[in-house]
Amino acid sequence: MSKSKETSTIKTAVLPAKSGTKKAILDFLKNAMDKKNFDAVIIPMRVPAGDSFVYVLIKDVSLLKDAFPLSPVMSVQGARVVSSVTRLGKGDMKIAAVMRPCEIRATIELAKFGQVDLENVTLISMDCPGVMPISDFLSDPEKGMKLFDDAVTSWDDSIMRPVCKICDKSSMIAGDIHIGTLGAKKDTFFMIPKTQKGNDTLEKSDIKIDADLDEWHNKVTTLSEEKKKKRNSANKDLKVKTGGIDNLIDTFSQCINCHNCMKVCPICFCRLCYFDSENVKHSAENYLQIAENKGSIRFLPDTILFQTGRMMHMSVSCVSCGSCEDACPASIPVGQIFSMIADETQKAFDYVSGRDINEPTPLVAYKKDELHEMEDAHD
Amino acid sequence: MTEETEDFEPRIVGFLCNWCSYAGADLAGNSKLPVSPSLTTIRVMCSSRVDPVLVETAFLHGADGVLIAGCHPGDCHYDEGNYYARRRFTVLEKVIEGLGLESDRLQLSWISASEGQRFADVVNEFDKKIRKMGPNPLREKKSL
Amino acid sequence: MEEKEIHSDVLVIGAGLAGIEASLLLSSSDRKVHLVEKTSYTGGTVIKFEEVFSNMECSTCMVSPRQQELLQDKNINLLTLSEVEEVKGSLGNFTVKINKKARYVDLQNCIGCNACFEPCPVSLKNEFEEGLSERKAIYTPCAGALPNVPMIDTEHCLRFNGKECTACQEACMFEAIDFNQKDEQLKLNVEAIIAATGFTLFDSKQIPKYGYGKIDDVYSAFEFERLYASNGPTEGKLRLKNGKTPKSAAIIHCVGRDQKGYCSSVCCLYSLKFNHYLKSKIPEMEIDEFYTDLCIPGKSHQKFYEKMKETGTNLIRFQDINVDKQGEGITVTYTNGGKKSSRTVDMVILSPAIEPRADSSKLAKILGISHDDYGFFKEEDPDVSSVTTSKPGVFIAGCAQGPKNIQDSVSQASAAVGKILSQSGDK
Amino acid sequence: MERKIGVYICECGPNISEKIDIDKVIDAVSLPEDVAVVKRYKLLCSVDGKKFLEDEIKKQGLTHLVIAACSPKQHEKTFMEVCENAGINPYLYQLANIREQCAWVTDDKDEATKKAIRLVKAAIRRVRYHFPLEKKEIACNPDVLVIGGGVAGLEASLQLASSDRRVYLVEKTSSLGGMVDNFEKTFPNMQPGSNLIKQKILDVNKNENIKVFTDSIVEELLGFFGSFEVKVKAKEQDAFVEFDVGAVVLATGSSFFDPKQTPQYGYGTLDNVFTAIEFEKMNKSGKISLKNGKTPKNVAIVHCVGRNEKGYCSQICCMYSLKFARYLKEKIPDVNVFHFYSDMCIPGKSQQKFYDQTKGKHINFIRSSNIEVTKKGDNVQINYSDEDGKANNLPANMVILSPAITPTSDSSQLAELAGISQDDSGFFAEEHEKLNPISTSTEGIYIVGSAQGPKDIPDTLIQAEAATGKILSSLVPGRKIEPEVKVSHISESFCIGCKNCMSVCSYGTITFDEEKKVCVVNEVICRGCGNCVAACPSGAATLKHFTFKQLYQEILEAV
Amino acid sequence: MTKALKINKNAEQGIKEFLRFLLESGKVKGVFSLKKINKEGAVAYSLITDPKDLEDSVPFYPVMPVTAGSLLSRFTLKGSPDKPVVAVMRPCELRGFVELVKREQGSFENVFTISMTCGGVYPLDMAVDKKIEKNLPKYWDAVKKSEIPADVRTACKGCTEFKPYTADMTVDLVGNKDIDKQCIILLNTKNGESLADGMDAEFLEKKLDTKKLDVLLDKRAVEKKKLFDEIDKKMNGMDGLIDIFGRCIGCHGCMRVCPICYCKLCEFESPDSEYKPSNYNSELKKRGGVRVPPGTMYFQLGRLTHISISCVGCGACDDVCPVDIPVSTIFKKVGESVQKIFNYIPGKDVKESIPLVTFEKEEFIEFEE
Repeated sequence: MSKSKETSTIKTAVLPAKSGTKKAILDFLKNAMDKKNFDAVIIPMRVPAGDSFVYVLIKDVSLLKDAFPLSPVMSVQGARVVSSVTRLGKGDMKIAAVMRPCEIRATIELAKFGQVDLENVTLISMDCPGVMPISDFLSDPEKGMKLFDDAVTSWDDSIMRPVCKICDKSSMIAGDIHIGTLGAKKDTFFMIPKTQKGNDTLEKSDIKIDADLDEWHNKVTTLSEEKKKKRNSANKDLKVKTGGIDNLIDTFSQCINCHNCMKVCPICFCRLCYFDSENVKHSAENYLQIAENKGSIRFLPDTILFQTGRMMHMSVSCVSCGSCEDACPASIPVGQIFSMIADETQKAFDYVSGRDINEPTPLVAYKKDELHEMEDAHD
Repeated sequence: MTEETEDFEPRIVGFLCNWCSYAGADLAGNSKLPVSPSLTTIRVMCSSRVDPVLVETAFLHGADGVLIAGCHPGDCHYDEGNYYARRRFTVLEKVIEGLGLESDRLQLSWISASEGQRFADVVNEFDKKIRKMGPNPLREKKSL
Repeated sequence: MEEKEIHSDVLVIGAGLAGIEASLLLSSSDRKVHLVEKTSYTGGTVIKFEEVFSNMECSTCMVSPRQQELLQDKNINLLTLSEVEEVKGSLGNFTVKINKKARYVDLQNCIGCNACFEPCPVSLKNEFEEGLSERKAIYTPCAGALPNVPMIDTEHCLRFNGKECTACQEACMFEAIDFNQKDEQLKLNVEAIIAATGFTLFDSKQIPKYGYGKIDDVYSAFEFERLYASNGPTEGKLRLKNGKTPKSAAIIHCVGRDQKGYCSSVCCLYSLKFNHYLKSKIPEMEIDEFYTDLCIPGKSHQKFYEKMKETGTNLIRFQDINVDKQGEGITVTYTNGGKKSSRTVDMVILSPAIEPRADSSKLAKILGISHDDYGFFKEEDPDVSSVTTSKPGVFIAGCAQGPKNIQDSVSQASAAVGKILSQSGDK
Repeated sequence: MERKIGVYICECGPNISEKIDIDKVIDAVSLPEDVAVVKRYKLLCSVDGKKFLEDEIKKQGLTHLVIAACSPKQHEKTFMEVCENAGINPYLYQLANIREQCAWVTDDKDEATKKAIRLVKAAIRRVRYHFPLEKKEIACNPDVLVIGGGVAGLEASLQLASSDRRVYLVEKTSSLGGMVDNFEKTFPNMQPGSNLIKQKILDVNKNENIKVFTDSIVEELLGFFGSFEVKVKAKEQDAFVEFDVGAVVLATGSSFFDPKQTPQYGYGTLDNVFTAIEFEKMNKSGKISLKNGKTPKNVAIVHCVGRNEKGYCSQICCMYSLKFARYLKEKIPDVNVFHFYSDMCIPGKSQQKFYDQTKGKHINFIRSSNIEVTKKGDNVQINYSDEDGKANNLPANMVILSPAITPTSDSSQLAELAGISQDDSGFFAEEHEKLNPISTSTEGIYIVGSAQGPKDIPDTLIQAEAATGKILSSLVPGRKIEPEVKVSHISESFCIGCKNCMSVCSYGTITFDEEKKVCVVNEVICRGCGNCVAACPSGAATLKHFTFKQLYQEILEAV
Repeated sequence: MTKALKINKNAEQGIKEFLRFLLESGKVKGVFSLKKINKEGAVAYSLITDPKDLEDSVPFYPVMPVTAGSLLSRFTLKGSPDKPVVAVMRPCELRGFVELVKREQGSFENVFTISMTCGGVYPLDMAVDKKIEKNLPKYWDAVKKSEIPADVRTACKGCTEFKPYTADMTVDLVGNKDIDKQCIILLNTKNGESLADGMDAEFLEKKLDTKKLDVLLDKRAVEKKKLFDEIDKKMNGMDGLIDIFGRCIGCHGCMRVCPICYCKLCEFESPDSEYKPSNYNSELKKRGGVRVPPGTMYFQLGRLTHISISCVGCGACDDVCPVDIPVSTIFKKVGESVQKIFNYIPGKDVKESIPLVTFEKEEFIEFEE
């Protein structure tokens, strides 16, 4: 695991959290903003109605107190937030984005696609216990809040999104700074700088980076090893359940082509999806001919084409955040399926989405001498 | 299944790059080498034009096999197109395989303009393999 | 000096890669080009090769688009089976006599279906395939030849030897076969001439010690190229005369170098290419490369050499060498630094020197240009330009001027065109 | 206007008609109402056939044409011309290859007929989705920018100027002439190098078609074949000279490997160890002498310095090393010369003779490896292993190192400036090693001389002349450039600016509009491979004449 | 009195028999209808050409995966069929399609329609684990009695437009006691008659029993009022709206399934509506904080202004909203208030032009079309 090698060499800061990590993080941000290290912060906040959480770009420090670094739901994937703020220009504000690892990784993927400008952004991730499916939470926000708080303290993922239950990258450091709570002594937490930018940020806030990382690191490694096991077996089961032509068709039989999954996907940055474009709209004659070949076709057709096509377009960058599954009105396990496929396609290029900003995405690069097993009859 | 495959006439879609593979196919013709009629060729300028969605479309519409053929690595008329084609095919292959669909029905081959014989061999072997596999079950599926 | 009529057409001799390059360039600058080719097909020597060093590109893929372009180019008047017989005049207005042999097959009507081959009763060795396969008296050199129109070999065609045979004519549905075609004498007026007549290989028979022509499975470079070619006589299957697959081979460089007195500059590289050929078809093959001085000039060739070394080929330097039959195998005896040793192999491939075509001195005379001691066309002065000759308006390009690789041949062709186009700028 | 498709099936004599039941095909494809006419003809590519088609198109008032015959490689152009003559857009036609890829490869007639039906139907479907494409014509600027005032640049400039092209010759040093100017003589004819250069420089200076900039560099080079915008900046000045050209010749020459990187040769640490260029200069100065002013008796010439480091054979080192022996012999008749070489690389017809003439008394050739130069008293000593690997040594007064040819230090900037690529060794990369050795991936930018790779003077001149050949034949004053019409197009409204297309394009066809944050295809340089289309995850990119819909129609029939 | 067709089978069997007749007689080339697409009983719209495949069709199945209006638009947008096709669809779906045709997003050329007096549909989330299947008896019982079946879509509960306007044929369901025994198909148009012509069944003169319809109408009106009042309470001013839409995750699913939102690229997803840094700066100046991605309210309110005039109240938006925002009630309420002003009933008549054309025609015409 290359990640462990890197991180084990990294030093970390240890910060006090007498009145809870949340408070401590907010204090850090406030302090940093007062010091003008940041002009603004991207961070989740509870909506006025109190029944959900959304990302807010905060410039007025006083608003920070209502912020919610570790929200129980992911109503919008953070990468789309950073993209919205920086896509059309890095702007003149220094911004800190406090998000979950999968959101940070998606952000980095988007940066590779020119959809995010990271120059003025400091990415701060944190150990992630997962998020709740939004519908579960909405059914009773108060209860949901409580369940989530317990889950965070007991690090229990049973109430989280299915993909969160099998996420082996929930503490992956992809951004500039990572907030570590695992393995931290009582009333403390780690602030782990990953990049030069991260280092500077902490130093500018007079935070000493002297402690070493072993507790956190060991905790994280065991955890992610566990999850990886869970993940593999889960994917095996899923493939049995949804794999093969008939299962696959059944799985997507409830799909109504609303394309919510694509719409909320952090990687699907296209303005016009290929599968909403003119390319896939055909004449009545074409549709009738296809129907005549089979006796009848479901209409709209191309549901599977959309799903698999989307996989081909984005699975190499998929971060398995599960937003798609949250948004599916037909409760299809689309997040789990995409996440399973992503493992396959990324492995083929020894690529991990969001691992490293300098890794080109597999489909815009090549090696002359590779993938020969794909040539001619391969099985 | 077996007696089904007796009178099974496969449909194979072949995307051929204009400069090498299509020329190779023509050479097979000039040399009067038998090539399985199950193949219907679609000419593109470069294997890099073969958008996986095209292959996917053919596959889901019931093509029993899809062959993508281009210049050998290094020979691409456009310098490096076939390298990208190979990567795209890889993703396609992984997706299809990962979903438990029959990725064996898809093949990527490099065939040069002088390889009339190889073209015939590749197609005929692919045809044999497809006949063994039988018809693409997707052809019958009504709710794709 | 009285005003002379100035012509803008250009005569290009030889439809090999250099000739094609020159013709296409001239055409694109709206010059009318008369492209005279001795054989019945275009593409020259390169189309004999399956692949070319050092990127091992497929040469058909490389050349055929250009051949197609050539055939479809309205500015280019391709004269196959033609030879220049007389050149009069000077820069700006040469008068050229050309003898265009009858093909006896109409280029317009024939659609290249080859239906006429099969009925032809005559069977002959196919020279293009180095005699490794048969052809008929009506034939194209190989599948995919361009123009894809056969010719009749009057030397062997029964009809032209007093017998009554119309087999091919009956087989042709397009009235393309016309026994009454006559050789034509053409008279052209051109501004300038480019001679790109290419090269041939030193005949290894002249040096008995290589056993060429006496011992089976001793091949010349050209023979081996065709043996390997996927559009060649064996569809690229490497087999010994006895049908077995070779387990070992010796590739001998510099065949005829001492006799010719120069280094042909490409032999080392095409020998390395042969090594690559063998390894790609029969990976476990044991290969000895016998060389004297390894000459692999240029920025991109060493890598090719390094790659070849990785395949575990034995590179053996020799001063003297000898090839003998020995039971099943072939023994290569050689001396290196005075020491004598020998290896036994299944097949031997000779890499002979590049030499001018037999008729090059004759053509030089016709063109009124000189040739050097080796018979190559002589450039005026390499430090001025190696495509200009002692005679203004007559230019030389490609291996007719001296041994060189494809890249330099093509460059010379473009250079000759540059000279012609800029000269007319002067006028 | 209502669509009227005409379908014409070529019998090609027996070639198609005997293998395919054409009447069956006609019946099978006649159904759709927009198929106005389906006919067979004995040979469509014949003169009569073409005439027949033209008349049909006019008579039937066809809007689209489908031909079922041989391979497009054979006759695509033929029938496009027919369309043009008959007054319909040549891209409203489709050719179904039922000969090479059907009749000739299918034994069973039924099978062949079925397949032919598929192919023709597919063509009909496809042609419905064709749309007219119009040839574009771009006015081009015939002037040329030549960068580098060495022998290659001079030759190119002169030849271009002599056909009335305006040439801008930019040289970064203060004088024209380049490397060759240092050589007293050149191999193999031992002509004075200055002869070669001086005349050219004179001609250039007095040629009013050539504008020379010395001490200047090209600051900016934008645009494409036919119209490049150039900014030239004189050193130590901020003022720019701006002008437009149609093509660019890069003749920026090469440099030498620095022997300091290979300490074993003692260069820079030991006296009387010289590099080739130092020796050339010393020789040109008229006197070959040691540091102490004495005349050398024993001179060692070490070949292949830096060859292993660079990873290629520089092609000319053996020859100029032999030339040094000549220099020495001429100036110091009784000198002993020792060549330390690994392989004698003297390619070409005239080199061997030069070698043979150079051989002879007092000129020794030592095939060797592991060479090391050490101090020995006032002199130096060459330690080496001989052919059999035995260690050996030889004392000498003077050592001349023959280093490899390398790209110039500024070649990377130049490559970036011109938007062309470099090969692994750092030389400018040609578009195609064989077919286009002097063209680059950017059309209209040519690379000549040793900037493209190590070579001798004749080959350098040839490339310079070749460049003029390319330029004069493609950039004709008053004539327009006709770019490819089957090119990519990116819809501005749908593009999201992910630059996937830019990353995969080999020709720098696509640029990024920072304002709108979208990718833009320069249709003038696009070659129509379609790579960008497959790379585009949205429907924004399309390849004209190979659109998804057109191919989709073929797929529908093929499956 | 309109002509009608009486088939002595239960309504569903009857209509299927009629459809089979249409296919077999070649009067139509294809049938658009809901159909069971797998053994789990998942139901989706299908384009049926083979009579055999009518077996699994369930024309009156009380679910609306996608509105048939959008489907017919997609079906005919790139060229109408060259032979007739018949579509079975609910009144609101038909009205949706009419609105689309008005906007050049489809055509009735060779498209014939069969609709019905509609008892409503169940929300999509009931389509899992056979929930609907189990409810069917209750559903049909309610329909017979002109009652509102329990658990149907909110939109359906308050729908007062359950009688089709422009259908070629209408099947008499609501308040029809005999739907288990017979299937009454009213032939409203010449097309309807000519299609029915030749069918081996009883032809008679008949019209819908308005009394029975009014019974349901009243109940629905009451429901509607309740819904509107509730939402009114919530929607007091901007804050109320923010409370309602605060949870919106911006998936725009409501827009995608809306039969009226046909735009190839929604204005609110277009480049113009993207925030530039300057936009953020000014927002931040004003409020000190800004929700990202921005424009949630802008989208909802904007869409309201765009489509309210044509909202047919089908409730598809409710079905897809992952965060259960009562989208359709709000749109229907605002819609009706706007529609009243112009006394315009969307989809009532294809010849009636749209009062305010808020729509551009497709702005992005790619060259290959």
